[in-house]
Amino acid sequence: MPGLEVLEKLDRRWLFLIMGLLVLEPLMFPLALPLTVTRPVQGFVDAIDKVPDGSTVLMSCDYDPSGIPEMVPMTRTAFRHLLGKNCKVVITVLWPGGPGLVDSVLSEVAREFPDKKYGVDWVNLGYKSGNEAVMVVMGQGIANAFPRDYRGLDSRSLPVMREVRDYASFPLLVNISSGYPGTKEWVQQVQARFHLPMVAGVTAVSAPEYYPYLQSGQIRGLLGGMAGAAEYEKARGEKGSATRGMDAQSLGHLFVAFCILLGNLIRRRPAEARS
Amino acid sequence: MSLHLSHDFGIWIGAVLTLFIFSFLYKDNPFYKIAEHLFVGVSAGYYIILYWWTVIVPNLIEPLWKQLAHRDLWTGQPLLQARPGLFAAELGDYRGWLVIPGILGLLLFSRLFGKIGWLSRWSLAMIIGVYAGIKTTGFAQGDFVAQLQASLQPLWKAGDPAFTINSVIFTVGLISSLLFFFFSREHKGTLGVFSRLGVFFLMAGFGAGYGYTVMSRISLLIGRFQFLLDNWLGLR
Amino acid sequence: MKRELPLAITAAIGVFMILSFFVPHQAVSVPADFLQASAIIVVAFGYVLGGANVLRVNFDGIYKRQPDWPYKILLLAGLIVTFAIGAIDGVEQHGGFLDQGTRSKWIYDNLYSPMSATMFSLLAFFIASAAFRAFRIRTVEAGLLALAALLVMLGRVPVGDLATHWLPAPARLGAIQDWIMNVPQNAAKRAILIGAALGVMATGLRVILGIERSYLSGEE
Amino acid sequence: MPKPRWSQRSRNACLGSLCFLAAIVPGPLTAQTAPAPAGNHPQPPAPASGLEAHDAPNDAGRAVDLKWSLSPEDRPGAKRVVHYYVERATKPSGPWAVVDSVPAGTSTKSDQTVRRDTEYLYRITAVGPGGMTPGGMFGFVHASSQWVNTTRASVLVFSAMFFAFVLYFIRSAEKGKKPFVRRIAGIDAIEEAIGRATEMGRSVLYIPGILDIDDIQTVAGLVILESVARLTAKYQTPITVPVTYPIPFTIAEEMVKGGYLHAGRPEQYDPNSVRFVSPEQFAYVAAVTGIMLRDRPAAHIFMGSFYAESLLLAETGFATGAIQVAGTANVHQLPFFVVACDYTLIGEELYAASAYLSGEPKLVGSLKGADLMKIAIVTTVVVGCLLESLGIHALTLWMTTQ
Repeated sequence: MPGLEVLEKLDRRWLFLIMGLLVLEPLMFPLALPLTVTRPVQGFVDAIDKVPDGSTVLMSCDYDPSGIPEMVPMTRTAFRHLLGKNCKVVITVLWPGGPGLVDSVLSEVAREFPDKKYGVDWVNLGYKSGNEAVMVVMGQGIANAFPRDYRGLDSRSLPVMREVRDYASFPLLVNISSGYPGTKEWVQQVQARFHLPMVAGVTAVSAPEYYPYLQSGQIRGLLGGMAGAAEYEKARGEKGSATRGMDAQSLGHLFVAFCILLGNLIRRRPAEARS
Repeated sequence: MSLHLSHDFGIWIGAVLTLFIFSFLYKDNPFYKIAEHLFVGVSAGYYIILYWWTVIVPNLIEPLWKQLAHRDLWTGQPLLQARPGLFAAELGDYRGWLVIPGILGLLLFSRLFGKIGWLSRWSLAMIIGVYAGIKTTGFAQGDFVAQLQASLQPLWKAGDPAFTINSVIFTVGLISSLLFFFFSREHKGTLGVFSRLGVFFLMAGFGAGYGYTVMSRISLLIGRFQFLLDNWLGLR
Repeated sequence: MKRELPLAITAAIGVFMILSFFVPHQAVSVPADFLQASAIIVVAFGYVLGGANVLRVNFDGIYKRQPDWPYKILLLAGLIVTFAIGAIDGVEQHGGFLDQGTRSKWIYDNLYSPMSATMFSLLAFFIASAAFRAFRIRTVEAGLLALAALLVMLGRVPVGDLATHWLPAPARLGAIQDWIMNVPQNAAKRAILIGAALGVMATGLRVILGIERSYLSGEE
Repeated sequence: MPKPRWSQRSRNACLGSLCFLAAIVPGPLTAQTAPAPAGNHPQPPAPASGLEAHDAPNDAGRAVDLKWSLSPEDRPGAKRVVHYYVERATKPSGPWAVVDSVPAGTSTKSDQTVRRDTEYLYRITAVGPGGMTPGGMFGFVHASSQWVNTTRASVLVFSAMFFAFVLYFIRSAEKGKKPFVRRIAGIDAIEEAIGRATEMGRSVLYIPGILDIDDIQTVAGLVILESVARLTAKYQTPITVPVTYPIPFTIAEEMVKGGYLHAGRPEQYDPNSVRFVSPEQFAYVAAVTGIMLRDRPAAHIFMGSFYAESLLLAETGFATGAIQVAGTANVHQLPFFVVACDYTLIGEELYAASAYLSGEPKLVGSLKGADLMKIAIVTTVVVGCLLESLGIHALTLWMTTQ
């Protein structure tokens, strides 16, 4: 068939163009497709809800700007969720590219709570190199690994850190991570070693890898990618950037599915024809 | 819907660089190369200074300085509490002992000077020893024993056929996937059946992985478009 | 000195680290903590060295007039400016060089961050063309992979449930997606996870015992 | 609104503990206890009882675990107890220091502010709008260091078993007893691909992953390269190996040179066949896809650690019509290889192939050790699932480490 011939020789830049337009269009003219909150996301919400109000929670934001669309909405909603429960939050960053981004996101959310003060209600301990080694050292004392915070302040002198010694000071670890080091390492080095309950928000690429941890109860809840973030926003009654991105996400998925099917349809002939 | 172009010079820079990189989709071109090289340069500079200010200074230089000079590194004020005992270490306060990681860190730079490059092996050996130890036990507990323990689940529950079916499928899937990676015997007979079954489970797993990877990549694009539309063009 | 001492250091420290996992006593836990705290510091030096290497390699490239050398000048300029500004900011801010409002934060927000985010977003385009051009269903295995991929891809986003809302709840795409993730893919992932754990443990053991020395090779 | 008034009893307590509390605990704590509306003359709550304190097990003497029974008046909605103070002293006569406060309804607490091997007395004080009532004291108790973490016994047993297997098989392989490893279908696929390239008179492209030598997958990739290079040298088929890092580059050079030496044709080695490209991910991809499109190798072999570039490499390679064989343990990249390659080595198969081809004792031994461990794992799963189904939880409990 000549039509199929054309398709097979199609310059891939046409596909790029269609993909671009399909993602762009719903961002400008939203379709507002309905969302349902799935079980792993509900587990995440429940685990944070169960934390006693006013306790101090550890949150590790292990990502860099390449994870913005998936990680930032999760960070925002989780931080808001915790501050809304009057929890104090201690934040660490184990990705070198991340601390500046994480601090901007946290500061922006903290401004919504005029009574929450930096150093009293939350602290950003910033970045530390060493991946698993940092996690294990924190087990003997959080401030041992982070003598100074993101702003260069002595972290032991901050009011929020006075009630924090090691992992036993936290009822929950909230980990938002894009890869290594991230959820896997927190499970291995901290959840397993120090018995600290944890929930995780991760990129979609790595989410399937963490389902075994979810089933085993090593993590109590899981946000997988932008869809997970959008469901979390829905569960919290927010309409953030993840929710706004879901329509574009749907169209993008439809297009990739269409590409797989069409690509196979026009290539039903023997493989020899190619070479 | 109307445009509210950003007045922030920084946003413009970010937007222009974003477009430079997108131009790679058409073909490799000087604009892409400019952005690419600038990116490598800026991130290398950023990394050096980041490690200096966030790790080497607070975790090494400052505690050593306090111990040796009895003064605050930044203000130069004498410290109120004297800290006797240069090597009187306790948990989290290693005082003079910190000289050791300091020296090992500097030894790494011997690699820049060909002949004494072997000195960096001592530092490397120390790092590798620490990580080999941490990782071995971390995987043993978190990924091996804990995962195995969680697999020991009842295969049937009276009055819950869905649970029974899923539990059996899961257990068979786990065992057959494990046996697919069994290399001490040819995959014939019963083992052959199991390993064939294992491949099917693995493929279903990879399919799920494919779907989730697609989701991640499209999200990244959405994020960049949101930046261009919201922050730069200010479409509202 | 060149080979035996590093092997001995790795062995001693590795065994000690494993010991510290099982022995909580301070005679073990305090030195172990010191070694881990030291690793944090030495690793940081390693990254600084990496940055220095970028500097050296690119100076070389410019000096030898390698292809694209004019771009390398831009690269070096970016490196040196970012480094110098960071150094000044750090002294002014007592170490908090990335604090809100510093020049380093401006560079981070407007140069580093957008470029880093955009590099990977290119993959969204490539994944579409790869799906079209290089996803062939020729075997039962590939067919199963494709089926799972399509169900998960569509079931994970709102459009899947919307398209199947006329079906009973357990037969909707969202529920099928959930089942695939929790049962077959979970079983396969756990098998891989356990297998990989054994691999890491075996490698760790070989490294600690000095049987695996590939990390020392290449610099005789 | 009448001013808050303290009962006599609570004022006494204040002398003992609250004043100390004010000194060490920041504001909000004390503020909560102060307002006691005088209108209904509330009484102090009944005390908590049955306090027990024990050294926290399996630690370096850093904590004491406390457990008590709630005050009978601590009921949901009763609002007679607001919180409990955990108080500590070194002598029965006091002074009592507040260690921490826990909200009403809580009956356990771990005191982590202790000094190792110091004897302490504890008491729990119930605090309500009507004042505070200390409960009976418990002591002496001290925190001590333990030599063995007993919760990790199962980890120790399983690890020791596995390490023993691995070491045993390495030893026996070193002694020349070659253990059986089945031939992996992927190896046939590699040989077929090289044969095809030879027939077509085109080259072979080999990529040993994109990581440095410290990644074990790179090592496996280079081991497989050695056998591939021997074959290409034997068939006189050109091979191209683009590499990301300097050390794998030098090793790859050795491997390819060795291949020609082994085939008895050292003079045919082309120094340009192994190329150092760049550690930068996208620069590397651009260079490799360039080779694919320009030189049109007939076979692409990807063996090692791959990340996002797997998609780009496999797609471009597929479009050129070459035979492709891939192998990686990076699970999230496997789907892209599986759909675009003629054969894919999945996860551990990569290591198994390198062990099979090299026959090196350390690799073969580890592989056999892992195999034996898998038998143990499958047995544990079968037995454990049956026990669980019968309602026997002993094995599962023993393996619980958290």
